[in-house]
Parts: sequence; C-alpha cells; structure tokens
Amino acid sequence: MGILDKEFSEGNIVIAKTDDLFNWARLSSLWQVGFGLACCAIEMMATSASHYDFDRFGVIPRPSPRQSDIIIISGTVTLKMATRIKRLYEQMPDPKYVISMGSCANCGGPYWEHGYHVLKGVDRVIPVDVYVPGCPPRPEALLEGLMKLQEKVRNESMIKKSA
Amino acid sequence: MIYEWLYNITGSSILSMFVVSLLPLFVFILPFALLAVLAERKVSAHMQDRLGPMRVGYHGILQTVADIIKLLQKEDLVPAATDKKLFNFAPLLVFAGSYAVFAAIPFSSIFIGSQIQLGIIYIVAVTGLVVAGILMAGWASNNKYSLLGAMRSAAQIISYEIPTLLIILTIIMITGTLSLYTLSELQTSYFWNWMILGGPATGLQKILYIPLMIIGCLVIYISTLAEVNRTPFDIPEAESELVSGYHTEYSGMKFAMFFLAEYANMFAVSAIVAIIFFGGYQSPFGYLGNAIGLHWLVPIEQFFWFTAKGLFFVFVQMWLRWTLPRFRVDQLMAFCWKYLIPISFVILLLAGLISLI
Amino acid sequence: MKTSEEILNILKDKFGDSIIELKSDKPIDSFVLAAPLEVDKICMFLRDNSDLQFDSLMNLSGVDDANGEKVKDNKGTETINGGTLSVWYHLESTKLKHKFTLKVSTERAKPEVTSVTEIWKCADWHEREAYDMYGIIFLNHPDLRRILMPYDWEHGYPLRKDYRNPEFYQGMKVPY
Amino acid sequence: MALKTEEMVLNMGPQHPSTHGVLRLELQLEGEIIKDVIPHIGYLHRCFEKHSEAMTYPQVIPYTDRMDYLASMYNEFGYALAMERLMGIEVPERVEYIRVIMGELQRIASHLVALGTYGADIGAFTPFLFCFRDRERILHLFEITCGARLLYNYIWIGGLSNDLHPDFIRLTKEFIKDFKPNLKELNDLLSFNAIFIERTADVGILPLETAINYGVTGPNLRASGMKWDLRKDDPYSVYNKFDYEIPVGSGEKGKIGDCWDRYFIRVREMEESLKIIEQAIEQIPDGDVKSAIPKRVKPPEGQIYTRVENPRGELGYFIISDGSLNPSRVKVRAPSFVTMQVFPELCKGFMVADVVAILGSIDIVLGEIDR
Repeated sequence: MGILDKEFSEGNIVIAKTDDLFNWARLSSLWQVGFGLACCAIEMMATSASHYDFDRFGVIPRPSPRQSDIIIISGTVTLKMATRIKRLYEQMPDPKYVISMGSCANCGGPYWEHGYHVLKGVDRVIPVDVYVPGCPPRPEALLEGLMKLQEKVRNESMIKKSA
Repeated sequence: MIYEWLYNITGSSILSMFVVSLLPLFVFILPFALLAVLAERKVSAHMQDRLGPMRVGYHGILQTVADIIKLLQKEDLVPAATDKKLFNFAPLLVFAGSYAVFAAIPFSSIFIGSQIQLGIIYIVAVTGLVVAGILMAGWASNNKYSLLGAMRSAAQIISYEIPTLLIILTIIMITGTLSLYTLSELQTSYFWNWMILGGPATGLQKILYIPLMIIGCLVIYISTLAEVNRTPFDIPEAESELVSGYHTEYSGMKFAMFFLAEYANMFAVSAIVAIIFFGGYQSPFGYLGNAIGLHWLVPIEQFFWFTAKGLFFVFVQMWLRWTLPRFRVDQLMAFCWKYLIPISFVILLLAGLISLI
Repeated sequence: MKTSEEILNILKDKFGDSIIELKSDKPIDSFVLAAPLEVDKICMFLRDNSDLQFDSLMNLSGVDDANGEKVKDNKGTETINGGTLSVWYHLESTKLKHKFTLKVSTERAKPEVTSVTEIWKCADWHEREAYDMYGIIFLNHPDLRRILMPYDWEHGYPLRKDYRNPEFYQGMKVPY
Repeated sequence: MALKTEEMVLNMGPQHPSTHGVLRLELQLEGEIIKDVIPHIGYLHRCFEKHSEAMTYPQVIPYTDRMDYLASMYNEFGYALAMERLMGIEVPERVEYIRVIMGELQRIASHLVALGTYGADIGAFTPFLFCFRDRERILHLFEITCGARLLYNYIWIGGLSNDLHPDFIRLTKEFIKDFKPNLKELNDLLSFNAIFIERTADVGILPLETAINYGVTGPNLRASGMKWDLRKDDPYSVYNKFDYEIPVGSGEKGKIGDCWDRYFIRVREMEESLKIIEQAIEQIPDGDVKSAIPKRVKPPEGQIYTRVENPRGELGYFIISDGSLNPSRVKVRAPSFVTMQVFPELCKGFMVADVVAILGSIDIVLGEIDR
C-alpha cells in the first residue's frame, strides 16, 4: 500500500499542499531503470555521461526495477523482447512512468514496414507517458522529454477526478 | 552527562533515557545519512567532470530529501514468492543494527548515548546483527542474485571482522581499557598523544609503536571498508554482476532503510577508526574554550572535531569508491586470510613484546 | 596462394562427381558448385589438405534462389513451388592467404545439407541462422534450433521470398 | 556420506546492467563456478536482411548504420566498398582519405565505449565517464561533417554525402592534441591499476587455435597473438599509404589472450589510429567528393563478398545482385556474431564475476549480433 493509493473526493488546502510536496519529490527524483535496448541506449548513456549529465535532474540509473520510477524504452522493441519489457514494467512499483525514446519505440521507426520481428511501438504492450521523437534523439531531446514528464508529474493530484 | 542533565530537569529516568537514545538518530544519523548521500553524488560528480544534482534547491541540496519523500510514496512491493515475515523484518534488523552502534560512540566528552565499559566489544557484537539482517534479506527475497549477494556479504563481513578484532585487541592490550570514553580520554591534549603516533606511551616504546600503529590503522581501515561493503569490496551488491545484491527485490521505504543503514554504517566505522587511532573527539591542538575560559565551549569543539574526523574518513571512502575497480570474491577472501590476518597477528605479537619494555 | 581453378582441379581429382562445376562467368567472385550431402567431406578435405589449409570459414549464408514456379492462390497470396535454396561458404586460409567460394543448392521442398560444424566451430550459429531464416536443415548439427526468432515461432521462415507475416504473435499485433 | 548437490541455473539478462544490451545468458553454476553458459540472442533482431531486399541499393545504407551502432561509419564504409567493387566504380582519392579519417575516428569512438563500459563492468565507474567525455569530441566532429551524432548516412556508394566542414581539420588536430594526455590518464586510472590487472589478467584465455577455428577476428584475435589485420593483410582503400603498427597481444600481465590483453590491444589500437589520422590529414588531396556517385545504382548480375576491418573485427558483406534495383540478398558477416560463439568456451571454470569481465573484454554489440 503506497500513500498514493488513497483518493480524496474533495480538495482542501492541506491536500493541495501535500500534493505539491509529493509531486515535487516525485518529479525531482526520477530514478531510471538501467536498461538499454539499441542505438538509442548509447545516446541515453551519453545523456547520463559527463557532457549532458542526467544526474542534474536527479535521475540516476538503478539496476533493479524494484527501486526505479521511470523506464526509458531506448530503442527497437522486438517481439521476443516485448514480453520481457512488459514483465519489467510490471515489476516496478507505483507510481511509475514510461518514456518512449526514439522512433522505433514510438512506432517502429524505419522498421515499420518489413520488420517481421519488430513491435511497431512499445505502446502496444505498456502505457507510455512521453514520446521522444528522433532516430536517435539527441541527448537534449531526451532531457526535454524528461522535463515534459516532470511537468506532467507536477500537475498530478490525489483528488479524485469527477467525470 | 546529557542523561544526568535531562534527569535533573525532567525528574523522570524513563523519559530522559528515551530522549537520549533518540537524540543521535535525529540530531545526527538521519541528517548525516541525507547529507552523505548527497555528498556522495556531488563528490562523484565533481570527480567525473560533472555537476551532480543541480535542480532541487540550491545546487541540489534538497535532492536526498526529495528522494526520501519519493521513496515514502512508493508502492511497497512484496513479491509473491518471498518469505513475507523475514522479508519485512530484515530491513528493520539491518537498520537497528547500524543504529545501535551509535549508542556507544562518544561524540564528545558529555554526549555519549550509553557509557558502556565494554564499548568496543559492544560495537563489534552489534555489527553482527547487520550480517543476520543481510542474510535474512537475501534468503527471504527468493531471488538468486539476492541469495548470492547475501552469501558473499556474510562470508565477507565475518572474515573481515577477524583482522578488525585483532587490531582492536592490540589496542586493548596497550591501553588496558575496553571503554571508548576512556580510550578517547587517554589520547587527550595534543595530536602526538593519538594512538597512531604511539599514544600516551613515552620514549623508545613510543617510537617503536608508531610503525605498528600506522600499519594497524591501514589494516583496520581496509577491513572496516569491507565490513560496510564499499568499493573495492562492494561485491555483495556489485551492480554489474548481481544487479543490486541482497536488496534487489526491495522497493520503497524498505529499500530506503537499507540505504540509510549503509550510510550510517559508513560513519560508524569511520568513527571507530577515528576513536581508536585519531584521538576520538580530542582536538589536535588543545581547546579554544579552555584558552579563553569558556568551558562550555569545549564539548562543542569536541563534537566538531569528532564529526570532522569521521567525515574525513567517509570522504576517503567515497574517494576510493569512485577511483578503484572491484575485487572478485575469491581475491577478496584471499586478501583477508593471506595478508590482513597474518599482518594483524604480527602486529599483536610485536605490540605485546614492545609493551614489556 | 592458389587460384580457384587450381583448387577446383585438386577437388575434382579427389571427389569427382560431387563437384558439379566452376562458375566464373558472373563478375567478381567465381565459385564452385558442390553436392549438398557431400559438403562436409569436401570441407574437411579443404581444411586438412596441406596445399589448401582453409582454416577459417569467413561466412556461411543461406540464400533463397526464388527460381521455382510462382503460384497465386485465390486470395492473391503468392507461394513458390519447387526451385532451390542455396548455402554459400566463403573460405579463407590465414596461412596461405587464398580464398575460395563454395556453393551448394538443395531442393526447396526438402532442403537438406550436411553440417560443417565439426570442421569449423563458427559454422554453428551461421547454420542455425540459415535454418531460422530459410528452414534449411543441417544434418548432424548438434543443436539445430531457432536462434534469432523466438523459439516458439510457428509462422514460417522469414527470409524466404514467399514469407507472409502473421497477424498476431502472442497477442501482439505484428503488422503496422 | 556424499552430499547431494544441485546445479544452480542463473538467468542473466535480457535486462541486466552489464550484458551490453539485450543479451540473455543462462549460467549453470556450482556455487559461484561456471559449469556452462548458454547464450540466447535475437532480442534485437530487426530484420536487416529482409529490409535490404525490399530497399534499393542506396537506401540500404541507413540500415547498415543501425546494425553496429557504435561503428556506423565503418558499416557504411564496408557496404559502399562492396557496391563499388561490384559495379566497378573508381572513387576519387579525396573520398578515400576522408573515409579513412572517418573510419579511424569511429574506431577510436567505438573503442572508447568498449573500454569505458569495461571499466564500469569491473566496478570502476569513473573511467566510463572519462571515455564518454572524449567520445563526445569525436561525435562533434562527425556532427559538423554530416549533421548526425550517431547514425550518419555519410558514406555513399561512389562518394560522400558532403565534403568536410572547413573547421574539420583544425578541430581534429585539436582533438588529437587533447586526446593523447587523456589516453595516458586512462592508463593510469584503469589499465595499470593493480586491482584491475588482478581481475583481468589470466582470466578468459583464448588460445590461438580455438580463436581461428571459431572465426574470431579483429582485436580479439590479435590479442591471442596473431598479427592479422585486414587493413594490412587484405588492403582496401588507401590504408597502404600510411605508416602504422598492428598491436599484438603479448601476455604482459598474464597469459597471451587473456582479458587484459584484449583490453590493452584496444588502447594501443587507439594510438595507432591517431597516427593514421595524423598522416591522413596531412596528405589529404583536393577534389570533388560527389563526382563518382552513380545516378542510378543498378549493378550487373553477380555476387560479391567484401570485408573490412571494423573496430570489432572482420565485417563482411555478401551481396547477390539479380540485375534489378534491389539486392537479391545481403548477408552480413557480423564480427560480434561470430565472436559471441566462443564465449561459452572462455567462461568455463571461471566465476560469476568473471563472466562479466570476459563479456566486456570481447566487446560485442547486440545490434550487430542480432541485426
């Protein structure tokens, strides 16, 4: 049971402030699963390395999915790999986020037509929060994607949404 | 000391005991662990031509606060195939073990959680709890990586306790005390009274002690490094081999407990090295408070010196971590049994002979 | 150093019938066509003969020659009947520094070639790949399983020219 | 009474911090000793060969980039070379020089990743970041030349997509000047570190006979003691105009062909590559880089096998043309694919920690193994 499992039917100042605090904590400390797939993984590594430094945003790679908040699908997802990615995603504790990095993970990329073994978009197996286009995306693009995700987290709320 | 002072104010022994026992946790361990994690990230970043956390607060000073609040919110996963009781209990045991060490550590002459006469032995014994906790975590996780990590960890910690204890035995033999407070008081006034420079002994004896003590200090620092699973001895959680070792399956707050325990332990072992060889809370140059007649200043200065020494050794640990590769498990054991233990035996013997002079 | 013609003559003397012909009419690489079920013996000879010493198999590739009869069924799906699948061996001697190309063709309906894994260990995965992609059966191969595709893939051999994608694999849609 | 013991099967990957991508290894263990390793590949099988059959010849080039994504320039180089030989195109000399410069820069970049991640596998994380810092400089050189950091589509059949940037020569000289001390720093920090030597020397020894039988090529073969480099032994492009050495494993810290040899060969190869680049930028002639690009790539019917010395070994392209605009078959002899087969042989009898050390030392790229 995480704290966030509780939903409130109406908002008040306490909940609003708690929301802000919790959202701030979550967006400031997005730990990533240390997991690379293909070409984009090299750019992801370059983003973590000295020149671009993912750590500035509080993103550190964790080897175990149990301790991470965000999974960056960096590269082509093949049919053989898709079931593993789904399992990996299920092993992560809530709240969890997904960045789909690069055209291959978004939609199959250059392999969309004849790729008999390529899954055309990782969103066919797991839900995606942010899509980063590019083949491969530059590290700046991935940073931008992360900031978009932070924006999304910032606007989350524990208040139950009325229909 | 603090306990008596509180007892005088409140008049209740239970209440004051309670406050005294919680004091190190809130005054020291938690803030230290938060700062140490941040420092680790900043130190490593600057060693690697990076900046480290920059976005959370000024130069990222709130980074670990955010991390902890985030870990609080995380779903507390208990995988289906685990032994649930042990799985839930293990992080508590590890945390309790590393917290209990602080009870006997003299932060200054008036701030000691509990002035146990057998202080050194108590610390070594309580560290054993950590091994039990780690084994428990590895076994209960029902994960092969965790199990391998836990087995390695148990073997490693138990082996490296032997040279640690032998060196401690040498010190006990020289000083004739088991109490950390007495040990610190023995090394009072100036830095040439520190154990690393022969302690309170005089003349030829002191000169003969110095090389032994320097080697002993290295041995004990290396073995304590291994006991807290830091690089180059971090094989129980070796990221590139065992994913993250015994805490692979832990998430959320339970993982945070392992994490905090690790950093608390780092300080604990650094403190032990500081107490035994570097005068504990004693200042190297005498006290400002005594010089200008403000005697209440002395304990504060002592606290400062103690933390400064402890933090310096923590920094060295970090420095080593980001410089050195890691040993393999058999090399690690060979290093302990083939080099450290014989060396510490020799030191024990020589120190015994010298003390007869 | 020996040219392909000289190597062919040595092989002709030794094996006779199983060597079919030398083709050098097409540009660049000339190659020798051999019988598919004799290829392991030929290769063993190529490796162990002191004049040849082909100690390294550079490449082994399966090829769909697509030279059969193309049939369309009423849904418009095209399949190829008859014709051949081929396996190409590119050999090299690191000691004598000469190269040699060997080709075997086998019937599409019953594609069987003897394995050369015993001779060059590196043929192992190459042959598994050719099996995976073209369905060529390598006789005497120690471990002939799919290698790149999932082990439970049941929708044919993807690099054959008449391969059709399945709609779904384990509940995941395959076409775009 | 004999104890009944069971073998433990440990599954490593496809998601594991040090399998260099999506490799899955099935380790059979007795305690921590490896009894057998079964590699499972194909988690990144992106159907390169099917795509190349559906594309026209020039359209295949971007797909070759994505095979070995750490050495894209060299993949294009090999493919362009094969097509030029098949079609009988003579390439202007300037193009050849630029290709060599790009290829050698790519070799340095690729080796930097290999060495950096190897350090991280052994447990030293800092060299990894130092290597990436230097690699970033090379990527910048590529970027000003063709606009891309990782996958370039720069070397075309018969030429190049565009000429060098006016600053390129100056920046390359600066890079070489800065890189030499950094290489020394890497040696101090990692190569001659006592713990690192302890971990890698005498581990995962690859005997020469086994290496040749398994078709191992490139730095791994040279580390086993054989002077075999296609740049010298089967010369292509303008490599015979330069003066450089082929480093060979010497068993300096352990036995010939151990992990440390395989590691250090790469360090020395980077030095040799620097020499080639230095000579090439001195000698580079003027000329038009696009003059020999054919309007329509329609090779005659036939087949060709061409190979180049990729940073990982012998990269071969086997192209069958049926006289149309699309290739009838493109088979790639990927060096990592072949090298990976020898991996179980290397691991037997060593420990779990050594698996990581050995895997890092043979330097595989999964994109190339699975294609």
